[in-house]
Amino acid sequence: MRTTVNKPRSHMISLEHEAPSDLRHYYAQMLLLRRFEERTSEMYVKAKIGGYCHLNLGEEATIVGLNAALTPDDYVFTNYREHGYILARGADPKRVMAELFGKETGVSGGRGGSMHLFDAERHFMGGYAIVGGQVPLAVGAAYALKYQGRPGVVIAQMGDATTNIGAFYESLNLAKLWQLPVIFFIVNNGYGMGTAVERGSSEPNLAKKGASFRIHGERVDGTDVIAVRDAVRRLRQKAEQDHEPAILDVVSFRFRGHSVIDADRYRDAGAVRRGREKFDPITSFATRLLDQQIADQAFLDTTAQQIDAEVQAAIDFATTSPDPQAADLYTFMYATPVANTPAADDALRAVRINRGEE
Amino acid sequence: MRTTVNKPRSHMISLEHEAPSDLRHYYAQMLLLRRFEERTSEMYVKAKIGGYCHLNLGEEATIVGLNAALTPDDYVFTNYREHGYILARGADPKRVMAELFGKETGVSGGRGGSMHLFDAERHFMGGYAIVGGQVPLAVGAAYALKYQGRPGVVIAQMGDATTNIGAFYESLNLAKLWQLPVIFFIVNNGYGMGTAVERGSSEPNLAKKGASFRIHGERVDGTDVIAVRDAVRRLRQKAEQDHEPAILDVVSFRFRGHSVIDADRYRDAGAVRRGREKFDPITSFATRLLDQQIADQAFLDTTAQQIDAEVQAAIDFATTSPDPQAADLYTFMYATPVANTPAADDALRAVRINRGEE
Amino acid sequence: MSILTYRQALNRTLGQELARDEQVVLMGEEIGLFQGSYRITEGLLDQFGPRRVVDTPIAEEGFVGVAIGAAMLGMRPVVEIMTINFMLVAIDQVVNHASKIHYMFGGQARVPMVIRTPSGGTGQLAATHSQSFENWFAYCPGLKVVAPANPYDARGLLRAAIRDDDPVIFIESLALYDTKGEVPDDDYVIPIGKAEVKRHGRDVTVISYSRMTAVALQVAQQLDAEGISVEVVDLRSLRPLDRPTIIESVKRTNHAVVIAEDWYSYGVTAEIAATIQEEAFDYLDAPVKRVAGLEVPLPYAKDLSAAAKPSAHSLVHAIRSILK
Amino acid sequence: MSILTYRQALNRTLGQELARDEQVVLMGEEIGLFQGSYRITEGLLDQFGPRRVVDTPIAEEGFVGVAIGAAMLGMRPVVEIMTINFMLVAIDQVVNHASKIHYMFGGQARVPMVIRTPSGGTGQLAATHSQSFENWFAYCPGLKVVAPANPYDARGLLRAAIRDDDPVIFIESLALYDTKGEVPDDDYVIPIGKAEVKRHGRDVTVISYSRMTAVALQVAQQLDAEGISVEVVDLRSLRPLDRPTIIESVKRTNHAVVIAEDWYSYGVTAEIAATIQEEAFDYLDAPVKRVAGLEVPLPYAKDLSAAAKPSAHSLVHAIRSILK
Ligand SMILES: Cc1ncc(C[n+]2csc(CCOP(=O)(O)OP(=O)(O)O)c2C)c(N)n1
Ligand SMILES: Cc1ncc(C[n+]2csc(CCOP(=O)(O)OP(=O)(O)O)c2C)c(N)n1
Ligand SMILES: [Mg+2]
Ligand SMILES: [Mg+2]
Repeated sequence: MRTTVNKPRSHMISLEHEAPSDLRHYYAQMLLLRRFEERTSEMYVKAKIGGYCHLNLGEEATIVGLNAALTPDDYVFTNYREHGYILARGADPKRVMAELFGKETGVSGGRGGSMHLFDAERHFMGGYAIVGGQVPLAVGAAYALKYQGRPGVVIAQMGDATTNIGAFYESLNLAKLWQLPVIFFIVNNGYGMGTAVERGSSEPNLAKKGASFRIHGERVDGTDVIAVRDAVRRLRQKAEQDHEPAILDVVSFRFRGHSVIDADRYRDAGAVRRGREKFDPITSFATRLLDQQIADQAFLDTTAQQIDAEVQAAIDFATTSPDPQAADLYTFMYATPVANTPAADDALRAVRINRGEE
Repeated sequence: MRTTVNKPRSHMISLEHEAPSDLRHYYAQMLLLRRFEERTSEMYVKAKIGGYCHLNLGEEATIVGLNAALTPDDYVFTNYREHGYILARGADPKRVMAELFGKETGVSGGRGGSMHLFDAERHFMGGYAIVGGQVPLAVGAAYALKYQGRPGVVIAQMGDATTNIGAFYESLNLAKLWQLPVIFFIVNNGYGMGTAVERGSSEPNLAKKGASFRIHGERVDGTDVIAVRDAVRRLRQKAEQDHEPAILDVVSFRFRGHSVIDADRYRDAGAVRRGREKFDPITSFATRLLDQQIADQAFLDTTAQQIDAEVQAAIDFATTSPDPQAADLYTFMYATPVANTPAADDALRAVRINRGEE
Repeated sequence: MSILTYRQALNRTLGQELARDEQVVLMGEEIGLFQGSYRITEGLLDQFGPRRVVDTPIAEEGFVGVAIGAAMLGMRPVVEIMTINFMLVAIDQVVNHASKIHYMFGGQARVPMVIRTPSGGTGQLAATHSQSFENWFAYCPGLKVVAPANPYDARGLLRAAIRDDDPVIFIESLALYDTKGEVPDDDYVIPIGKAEVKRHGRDVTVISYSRMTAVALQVAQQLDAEGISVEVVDLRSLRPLDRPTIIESVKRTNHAVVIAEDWYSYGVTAEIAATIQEEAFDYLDAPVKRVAGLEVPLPYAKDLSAAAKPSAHSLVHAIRSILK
Repeated sequence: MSILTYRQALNRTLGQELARDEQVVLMGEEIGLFQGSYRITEGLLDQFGPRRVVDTPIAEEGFVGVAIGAAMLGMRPVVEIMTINFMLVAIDQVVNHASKIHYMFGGQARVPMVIRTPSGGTGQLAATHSQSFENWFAYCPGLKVVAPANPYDARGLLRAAIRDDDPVIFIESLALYDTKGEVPDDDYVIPIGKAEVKRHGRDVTVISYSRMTAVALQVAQQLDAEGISVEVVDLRSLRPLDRPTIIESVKRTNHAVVIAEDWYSYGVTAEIAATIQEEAFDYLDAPVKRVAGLEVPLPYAKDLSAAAKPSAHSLVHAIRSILK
């Protein structure tokens, strides 16, 4: 049974031209994502979090590298595996955790949950849970940027298995036909649930999926934060300046099952264990930082402590935050109020009946 | 305004290795299609035919060439522009015309009309009117052939503009992933309604649309019956023997508007007039037959007379055929009868009410 | 005040809205160079250019999604889907995305877009081109669904829809495009969510929308001569549904017939009939009668096809049956 | 006779049908190697191999179309759509193709296929993963739609569906998968198109299907203690709809409540209520009361989400409200 996809190892580029503070920041961000997800998994087991919950474990360099190449003008649309993206974009971990807890203080007011995070201010345009559904939306955002003559590009994040659905291909065609500033950012963790890439795609080299549309594609090592950042930077510039869309196939290793409740039985346990070591984007980056004397063990330790505290604070905040109220059931139904829509009173009454309080 | 697509002219292959009777048969078939469509257009104007009606004028060599390469084992699925396909496959013109007239004697019992012809016996598996909808069905038929270990291939016919819809791409992936005996037969008449190929497809070379799926594609001159036949034969063999799907981009010139009611204002009238002369697959073939002494003028004349008579007989048959009866409104609702479905009595009653007879 | 066809009312309103707001764009298949399959967008490409009037490839799922994404960034796309039958390839974007984005993200995003599309059957278009699916959209919270019956309402509701910050499904009808009516020249808007009593009567309330309202009005006039006084409530909006207007009318007439072109079971008439018996039970002198399409994939054959559709005849029959 | 869960009943029946008929194949995402997202197909890949149990890419429109095309050539595919929410990307193939092929082509082709899919909401799955769309499919002539409420019916209806020559939409429910019941070992079939009176009662008829039938039966038992005698009609088939069984029951009890998990307006309850008032008007002592989902994209937050769904509480409330 195969457990990894053909995985490019990027040359271990020397870090000497990098600003050390950037590198340390990447490290801290990656660690935040890692710890956030580990604690999220714990909270799920404690039933503080419900629904489906997909973690970014193993994809930290992919996410932080992407984010490092973006500007505040850019917009990001993702799938349901998006905790890390909104955090990297700068959303407050407190409000992200509160969303996972379904609280009014959550980034989506407790309405969305793990799969539907949103942060308008930071141009994080949502996690979407219908496979492929976010891709046309992202192309539409790129359409608006171009139409409105604004700077920036749009990231259409998706998983490897998402490249088999019709909406993806229609989106590629429209993006190229209309020359839109969008990057199709494929997080290739080798699997769609239990289906390995080559069992779902007749062309398993996903960078080539633009070939029917004259769209340029590249593959990059998704466990190397610098490689990802640089690849996105290059494609981003072409997208913004020449309105040239592109595909980036970002290869990484999925540390766990598809979602927190997936026991991952279809992968060989030993291979998964080895993969988690071999392809850990954080430990390898830590080694590089230490080797190249950009950080010392004290920095790593302090960072870990700070992040642990930050994530704990997020959990505390989420725990003590209030639930959305029954009277607000219809609050976000319509942006423009019109006649004959139910109101707070109706909500209170209906919810009381359903709860047996009336 | 562009009015043609980049059109390959095939080498005028010598006909000396061809059986003359085959060639004369191709000619007769093409002429049948031509005259059938011309008279269909007339009948539409006389309101004998309703709904949407799309003609194959200009596509005769494409259709006859395809059919010449097929065996009775093969299955054909098409779009709504399919009169010629079912005729080439051997359906009785009488029953085809009767269908256009909406008569009980029609190939689909008057239920389908111009866009929904069907002939189970001849493996003509239907005209479909939702753009792209027939393509997954055709792949499914290929799936069944392979599963059941039967000989034959499946033709998934579609128009050029159909190659922009998601179902097409999903079908390409499945066909290649599962190695199915299907040929994606793209009738490239340069336009989807008023939209020229390059205004709809970021890759206007449709033979390359398989590039994202590792599917081989070819382009052929759709006005040359021999070239089309030979191309299909080659691809058909690979499809049947190696279960290797392929794309064939068959380029021709659309003689008229999209459907009989389309005034074709978006194309330059002069260019269309010239195109009809330059790309007429029948006159050019007649010239070749005469030049290479495979047929003489007498043959051409007799054929024309016979075909005119045959088409007239079809019109007469359609005219005098009975309409479907109200009592049969629910007849084809379900193949397996179950409780609580309406019956003939209900139909009679309901129809009488709607007609004001009760 | 001008006399306009339904088509002209739509066409001019689109033009005015394009002129009024730079963020309004039209998108759809064949709406530009081809001038629109049913000529609703005729002339607009010439007038506003390809930046504002956008011909799309045949990729409904894709370009409806593009419109939603663009709306999230402040544009106001007005999409044409050639007929409602083709909405099925785009329905995931409409129902799983557009209808949920505002609510699911806690009010942070808006989707100000309109999808215009003709529903229903006419002229032997057969099984795949004659369907009505407005009940499906009306079922979905987060969408607004309107279905004007005449040129006046078409203009007023289209304006309201374009200026609304939510996704609005705007239901048209091929058979109405050539119908004429008086249309004011001023910038009026018809509120979404409000039905209208289009004709007052005493004996029975007929509830309908879109083309069937025209049929109902014709029947009302016809029956007037026979001494049957018919009130016609035109729903105009299917979501939100104006239950109070329906109920108030039925409480006065004590009889109700609902007519719609869609299929009988699980169609729009079911919701209206269920609502009436629920809220005006004690006022009803007879069951609410439903008139709707016979439940078959619409056959092509002319007579059979026409006979499978509800008609003025069947409406008259229904009214008589509950009044006797 | 064995005691099986709903999941086991489905799983074994699929296995038996695979063994019985070589033309039966299973298709869907993650049904093989992964053993099924909800383990309905667990073990079947090992038992029957990848030729009979086919893992598909995420391409619902494509593989549903493949199943239809294969069915036209005599295969009998049983497709799993992971949840009904994802039917929206495949609905064009189901409604514009599968449902029409037999009729539109004058009876020349058959589409013997089943699409199994769970509908409804449970466990905070939020707006895009908690919907019910069986009303949409039930609306479409040419489809058959069944929705078993217990393991016995699940087995009998699944057999009937697989052996039927028409496209059958087979509605399941996540919340039912672990429920248990007696299931005979013999090869019984439950006829499509027939409802069943699951409990006899005198005072009120509750009409429901799928998971809500379990709720109705629970409520019936509870109210029995209070001296309210509840009859429960389980629809089992939504299309064809067994109107006679519903009407007959209501004529006896003179009171009806309809409960379904889907949204209130334009949902299944509308059709049932409309039907009852139409056909049993003179027998009704009170309006038919509907209990259904509150009309919002289902929020994620635990309490709010639960409170937006119909419950045993709301059914009791409705029954009391029409009996007093
Ligand atoms: C249209 C649709 N079909 C199926 C699903 C169920 N589903 C959710 S995630 C998933 C796998 C996606 O894999 P991939 O795109 O590789 O992303 P990953 O989870 O690996 O990040 C599937 C099948 C869905 N949500 N939407
Ligand atoms: C899903 C869908 N969208 C739109 C249409 C309307 N429509 C019918 S034919 C057509 C053009 C198709 O062009 P092409 O594929 O090139 O075939 P041709 O008509 O040229 O043979 C369009 C847009 C449709 N039937 N189905
Ligand atoms: Mg993946
Ligand atoms: Mg074409």
